[in-house]
Amino acid sequence: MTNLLLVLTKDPFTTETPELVIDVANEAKNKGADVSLYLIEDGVTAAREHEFGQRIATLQQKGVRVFADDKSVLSRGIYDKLIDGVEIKEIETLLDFIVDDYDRTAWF
Amino acid sequence: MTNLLLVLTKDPFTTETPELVIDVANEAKNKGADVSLYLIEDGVTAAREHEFGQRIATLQQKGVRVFADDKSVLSRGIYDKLIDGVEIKEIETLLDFIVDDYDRTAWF
Amino acid sequence: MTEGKQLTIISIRGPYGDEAPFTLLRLAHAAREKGITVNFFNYLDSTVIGNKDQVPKEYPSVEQLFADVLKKGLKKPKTDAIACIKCTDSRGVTKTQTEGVVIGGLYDLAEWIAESDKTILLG
Amino acid sequence: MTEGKQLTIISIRGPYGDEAPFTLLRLAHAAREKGITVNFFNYLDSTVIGNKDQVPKEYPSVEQLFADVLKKGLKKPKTDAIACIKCTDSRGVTKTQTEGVVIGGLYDLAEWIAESDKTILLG
Amino acid sequence: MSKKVNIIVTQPPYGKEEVFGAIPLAATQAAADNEASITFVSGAVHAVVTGQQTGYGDVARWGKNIPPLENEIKNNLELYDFYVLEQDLTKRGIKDSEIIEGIKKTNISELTDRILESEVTLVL
Amino acid sequence: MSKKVNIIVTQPPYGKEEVFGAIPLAATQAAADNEASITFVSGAVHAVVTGQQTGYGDVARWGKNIPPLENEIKNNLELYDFYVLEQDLTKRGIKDSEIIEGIKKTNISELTDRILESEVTLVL
Repeated sequence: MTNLLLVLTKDPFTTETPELVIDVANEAKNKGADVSLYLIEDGVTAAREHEFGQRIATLQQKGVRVFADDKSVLSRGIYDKLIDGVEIKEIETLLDFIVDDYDRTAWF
Repeated sequence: MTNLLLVLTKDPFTTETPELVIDVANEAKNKGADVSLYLIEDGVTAAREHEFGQRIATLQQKGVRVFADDKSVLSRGIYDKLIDGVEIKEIETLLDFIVDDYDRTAWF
Repeated sequence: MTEGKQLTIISIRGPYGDEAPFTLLRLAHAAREKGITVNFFNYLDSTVIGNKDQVPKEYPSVEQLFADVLKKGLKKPKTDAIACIKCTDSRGVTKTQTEGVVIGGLYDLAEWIAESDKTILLG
Repeated sequence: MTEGKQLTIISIRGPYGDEAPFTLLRLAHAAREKGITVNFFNYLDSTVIGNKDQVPKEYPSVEQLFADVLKKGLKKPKTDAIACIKCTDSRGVTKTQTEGVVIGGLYDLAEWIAESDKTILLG
Repeated sequence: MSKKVNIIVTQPPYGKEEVFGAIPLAATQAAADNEASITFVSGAVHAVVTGQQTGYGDVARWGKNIPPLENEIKNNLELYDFYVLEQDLTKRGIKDSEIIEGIKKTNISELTDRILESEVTLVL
Repeated sequence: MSKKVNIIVTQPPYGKEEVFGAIPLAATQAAADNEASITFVSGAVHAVVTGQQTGYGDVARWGKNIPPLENEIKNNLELYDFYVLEQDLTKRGIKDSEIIEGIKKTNISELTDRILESEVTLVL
C-alpha cells in the first residue's frame, strides 16, 4: 500500500487548489492508499471549523491523518481554532515524513 | 451619475477575485452608477461562453458594457469564442477610459 | 483631451513571473503617444522591473523597454519612476536600478496620488 | 534513519513576496540537524532568493540565511544550490548571486532528481 | 488635491506580502492630505484575527522575526479605517469574537460605495 | 536511478509563468533517464487552446514576442505526455474541438494514479 503525503500551502476559496487536494485525497484513499494531509503556510486556515474544515473532517473519518505546521498556525492566531484531531507538528516532522515515512509527497 | 470602470485581470475559478468583481458591478449598477467591465490579461477568459461568461452576459443585460483587450484575447486563442456583445479594444482605449472617460477605475 | 493629464501607475508584480509588467509597458507606450504624463511607482516585487542587466532569452526585456520609456520621458510628456526603497533594499536591487529609476518611498507616492488626475495599481 | 539521505528542493517563488522561501530555510535548518544532504534548485522568481545585498528592514534576510546554510553545507551533510541560468539572466541576477550558489540549468536538476531519494517543489 | 484612497487587499497574510505592503501604503497617505482606508476581502480576511505570534525559529539564527500584522494593524487603527468583508469572514468561519477590536465589518454595498466615492481604488 | 516525474500546473498561461516554466522542466528529464508528464489543471487548462497568437506590439520596439505556448507544447508532444483535467475544462467552457491535438484528457482518478505511481510530483 502506497503512503501518500499531500502538503497544502494555500488558503481555501482564495484559490482553487485546496479543492483539488481534497479530491485527490479522497480518490487516493478510495484506491487503498495510506493518505495524510499536512497543512503549512496559508494551508493551515483550511482546518478552521467551517465549511472547508468540515470537508477535512470528512477525510479524517475516512482515515486520513491531518497535520498542521506549528509556526504557520501561530502566526495566523488559530492554534486553538482548528477542527478536532489535527496534530500540530514542527518542521522536523514534515521533513521526516517527506524523506523517510512517506513513499510519495505532493506539495500543493 | 458616477462612471465606474472595473478592470479584471484574473481567470475565474482559479482565484476568487472575479466573483468579487461581478458582485461590485451588480451593486454599483443597482446604485445607479454607469458601469463598464474591461477584461485584460487572464481576465479575458471570464468572457468565454460558459458558466462565468453567463454571469457577465447577465451584467450586460443590466446595461454593463464589456470590453476585452485585443492582445490578451489573441494570445489565449479566444478571439472568436467570447459571449456576444464583448467589444475587443486596443490598449489606447483602456488608457483613454482610465484617464478621461471614467470617473473611477478599480483594477482587479 | 487626454493630453497634459497625469497618471500614476503603481506596480507590485515582478517581471516574467507575471504579465502585469508587460501591461505596464503597453500603457506606457500608449501614454507617450497620447501626451499623458506618467508616474511609475514600483512597489514590492515590482522593484525588480528596473533591475539592471536583464537579458531574457525568450521574452522581451522588461528592463530595456522600461529604461527606453524613461529615457524618452525626459522630454514632454514626462515619465518618471520611483522604486520603493524598503522593497529594493529587501531584494538587493537598490544599487542596480536601470537609468532613470529614482529610489524613493511611500511619501513620494502619496504626493503623486494627490497631484495626479488618476492612479491605478496593476495587481 | 534519515541521515545520509538526499533531498532535492525546487523553488519558484521569490523572497518577501511569498512565504515559500522562509519554508525553504526552515527545511534547510532541519535537514542540517538530521544529516540530510540537500540540493536547492532555484527556478523562475526564486532565483532572486540568492541575490546579493538583501537588507530587509523588517524581515529576516533570506539571502544571509541562505548563504549561511550553503556555507555550513560545505561540510557533511552537503548543501548545494543551483540557480537556473535562463531565469537569472531574465531577471538580471546572474552575476549577483550570493556565495555558494552555482549558475546551472534544468539538466542539472534532472540529474539531481534522478539521484535524490526525494524531490519536492515549494509552490 | 487631496484624495480618498480606498485600498482593497485580497491575498492571505504571511503567505503573501500584500497585507504587509498595504498598511504603510495607507498610513503615508495622510502626509499628502489624502484620506485612506483598507478593506480586507477574500484570503486577506485572515489578517483580522487576534493572537498572531510570528517567528520561524531561534531569533539568534534568524536575525529578527517577521512582524506580526496584528501589531501593524493596531498601530494604524487610529490613523485610518480598517474594514473586513463580512461574507468572506463567514465563508472562512472567522467569528466576530476573533476580530481585532476596532476593525469594522463591511458588506458589498458599503464596499461599492467606497469604490464610487473614492478618487482612487487600489487592489492588492 | 531514473524516476517518473509527474508535473502538475495550476496557473493560467501568459498571466503567470508556470506553464512556460513547466514545459522545459519536463523536456530535460529524459536526459537523466527520467520519464516526465505534464497535467494542466485549474487555470492552466487555458494553455491547451489552439490558435494562440502572441505579441504586445511592434516587434521592432519590443525586441521579440512572447513565445506562443501552443508552439512550445507542440514541440514537446513527441517527447512526453500532456494531460488536461477534464472537469476544469468543462468548468471553463473549453470544448474538445479547441484542444491542441495530442493532449490527452484526464480525470481525478487518473491524476491520482500518476501521483501514486510517480516517484516525484511537482506542482507549479
